[in-house]
Amino acid sequence: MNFPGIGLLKGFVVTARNFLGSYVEKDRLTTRQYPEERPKLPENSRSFPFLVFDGEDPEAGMRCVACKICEKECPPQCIYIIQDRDAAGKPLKRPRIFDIDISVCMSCQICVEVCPFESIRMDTDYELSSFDRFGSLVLDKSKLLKSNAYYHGIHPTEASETDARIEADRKKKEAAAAAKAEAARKATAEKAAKAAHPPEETK
Amino acid sequence: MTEILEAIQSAFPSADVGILTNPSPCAQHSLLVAGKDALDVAKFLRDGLGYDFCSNVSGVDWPPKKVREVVVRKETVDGVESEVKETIEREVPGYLEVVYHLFSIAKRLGPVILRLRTGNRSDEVSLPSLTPVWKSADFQEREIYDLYGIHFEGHPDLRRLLMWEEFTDYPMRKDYVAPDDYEYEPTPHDEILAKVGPPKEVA
Amino acid sequence: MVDEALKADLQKRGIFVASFEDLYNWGRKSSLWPLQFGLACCAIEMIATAAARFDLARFGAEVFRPSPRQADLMIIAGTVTKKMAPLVVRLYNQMPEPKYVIAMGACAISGGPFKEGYNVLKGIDRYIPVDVAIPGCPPRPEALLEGLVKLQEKIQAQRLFGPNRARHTDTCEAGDYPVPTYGAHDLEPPLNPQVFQPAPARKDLE
Amino acid sequence: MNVTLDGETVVKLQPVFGYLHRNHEKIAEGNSWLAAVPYTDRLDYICPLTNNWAYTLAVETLAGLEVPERAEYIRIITAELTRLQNHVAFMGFILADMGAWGSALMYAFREREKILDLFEALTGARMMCNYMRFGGCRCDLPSGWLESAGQLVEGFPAFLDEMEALLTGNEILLARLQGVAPLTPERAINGGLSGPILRAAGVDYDIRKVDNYGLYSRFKFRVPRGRVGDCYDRFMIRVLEARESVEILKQALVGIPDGPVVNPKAKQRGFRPPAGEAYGRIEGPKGELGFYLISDGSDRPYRFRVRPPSLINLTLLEELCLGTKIADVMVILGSIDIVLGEVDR
Repeated sequence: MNFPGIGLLKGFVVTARNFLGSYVEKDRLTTRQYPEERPKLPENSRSFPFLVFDGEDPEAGMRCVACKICEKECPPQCIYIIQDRDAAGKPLKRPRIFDIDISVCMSCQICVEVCPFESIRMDTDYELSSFDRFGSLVLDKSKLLKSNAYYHGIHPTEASETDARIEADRKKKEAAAAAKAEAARKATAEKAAKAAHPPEETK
Repeated sequence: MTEILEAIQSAFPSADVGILTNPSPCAQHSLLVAGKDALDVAKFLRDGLGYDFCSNVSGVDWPPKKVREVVVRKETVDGVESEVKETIEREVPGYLEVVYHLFSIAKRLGPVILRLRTGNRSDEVSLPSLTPVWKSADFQEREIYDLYGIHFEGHPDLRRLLMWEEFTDYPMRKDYVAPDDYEYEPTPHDEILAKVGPPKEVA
Repeated sequence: MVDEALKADLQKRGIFVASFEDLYNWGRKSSLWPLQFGLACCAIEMIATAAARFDLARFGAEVFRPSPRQADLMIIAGTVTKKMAPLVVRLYNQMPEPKYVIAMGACAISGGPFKEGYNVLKGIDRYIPVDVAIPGCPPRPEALLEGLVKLQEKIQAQRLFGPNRARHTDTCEAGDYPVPTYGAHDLEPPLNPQVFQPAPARKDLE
Repeated sequence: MNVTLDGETVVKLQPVFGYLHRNHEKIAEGNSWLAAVPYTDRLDYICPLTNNWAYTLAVETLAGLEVPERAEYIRIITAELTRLQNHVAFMGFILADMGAWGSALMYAFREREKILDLFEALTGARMMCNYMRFGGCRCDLPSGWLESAGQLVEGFPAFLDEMEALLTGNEILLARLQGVAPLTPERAINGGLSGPILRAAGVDYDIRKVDNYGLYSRFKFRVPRGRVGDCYDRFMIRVLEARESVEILKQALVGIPDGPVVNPKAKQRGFRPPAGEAYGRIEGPKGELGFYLISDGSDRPYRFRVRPPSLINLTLLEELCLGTKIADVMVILGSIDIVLGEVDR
């Protein structure tokens, strides 16, 4: 049988140790002085989606081709896309409207996973509170488009992997195109050769 | 599963019990029991076979549907017997179903799946409650009553569990239509788009 | 009125000049007492914000009051279901003026990921006015702090007198809103047209 | 909760649910199989990763998918970390329910933040991880993650000791917990209780041992059991379970093999399991978390049912509370450890 009150005393010792320890031990002093001291977010951290563009011009470098896969897969349906069309009404491979309603978005990253063009990625910015639900929480294309350099800044590993993949794809495509061109050239050359030296039988 | 069926049949020769096979790779087959025998079978499962833990009770809605079946018919035309394939469209009446997942804690067996079906989806919706056998079915049967509208006879306290008392619909049924209050969504989607009228460029 | 340049100049010399309004607002903004009231996932982040790592006390808002009569900030942390909505409105009505509302997280702002649900209110702003909306699912504790700072800025900028004075100083305007009732299919009424500002019509769709 | 009292004694108690009924099941039935994963995070929002696992496990049973070994290890590590943080948060919350809104909760959340930091480094989000996928996990561990997890696991017993020094000997806590609302094993089983409170009642039933899902058969751990089944047993069982989780974590962090983290055959987008049904369950921190799925072969579940341990553990709430004092009701409710997102879904 314990001496009555010993359990309570033990508890006080613990709290006292935590209080005094906070002056010497870093581990016990946990508070982050938030507005002055920003947390160092881990690389994987995510908040809301954004669109990546290559180069300098957001419109020209836009990777999105308005395939609408993300719109379809988005679980809470917060993405809204309208494809662009040229003057003749022919659909173009880019969105005219690309909206993400971050007042609905659940930051699940499924849009990122399903995007076949490496276009939509997760941002890390979380300071987006606003006085107006409809005005500033529906992000349109101009707010969503961010440069590849920015992407490299927030997710360096992932961004370089993505770049390598795109590069490999491009090379593959180039190689395929080159092979195709080569084949086409050969075929024409053969045809030309055939035309130049028609086989005997046809004479 | 067949042993359990045999045990039940030997205990209750008149009981209307059958096995429903499950085509999925996990092969969790289930026992389909008629409502009138359910209480007896349940008691036997608990006391006779040791399935003392009713883990999960779920409701399932099967609305009436049209099934296309290919029927092979033998036909005798002019003394020659031939097989004629015919597609028949058959209306399968809808019903509601309650699925009980049973485990045995002592023998570490399970799951045994017990299914009960109602006659239809409108007036013959009562089934015997298994709450007297397994207390754990209490809230879950109330939930099913709330969301599917199955009336459990013999339930000690059958009230709506999740929705308010004044609510009259059964929202988990497949034909439930949710109240239409999306009209102010900032990013329009499918039905809302249809209501607002398609944007002009979507031809 | 002291002009801003003179004020700044005096401040450098160690003399602080403030208008009554500023002082009053400073006092109000630095002692927001939130209602201790969480609804869903965001409530856990709210507790995390109040706990040691983020420490809401640094902003003077750590006094979570269990009674609405003693609170002046309502943090709506989580999904407001239709079953819960009348109670939220009632709690809001019971709070004394001046009172503020933070809608924390996607669900409270707009129904969020659960907006397709039959029992989910598509945004608490259908019944009560929302001052600050913090997106996120759930918002990080830092985001909640940022929202709180934004609300403090708003309070600081409120005028007590004159034509643009704050809502609560106007005794004519009632501070409570009708409580919806449970209907057979939905809440009645489904929204309060006096409070709810629908999204502006979209022009770019044409 | 409607409580009828006679003086201070409870004579009738009716829990009222539904204030957080978010139509989880209906929404999941209207969405694709993949889209249901982030919603499971929001079921029991204190422990998202075990919810993910239960759902993916049910889908894998339904479709007969294999999971690579490394992914199984990652799942075990994350699930046990989840269990740790749930039990730690429980210790804080039950103290808060008893009226000690302060030190215990602060210490618990201080430790929980460290685990959340690990989750964020791995999955990108503090709470809503959305990490597991059919046939594996979404991404591999980032570099250095195992080391920091190892550090946390090393330091965790010290924290538990501190917590125990603070709490378990405390006379006030003992007076509030011991002998309050005892429960017999028979009632617990019939009432469908599961998880820590079933074991606190003295029943030796841990799905990690019974079903041997994942690779739990490879790990050595004990299943603590209570003797009386009162609130104190329910409290202590969490402390002991947390210690066992630390043991599992130590083994898993050492033994984790290399390899892929997702089954390459598994298709995530447009996933269509064969028609049929399956019930998959795991030992969640709160109890048996099961998913009952019916597929009709299409790209969305025909029936998506969650077996919520929190709701079913409340079945016996009235029985436990009858005859106790009103002040004990909060403690009993706290000792069951519910999360409303899961109760109402």
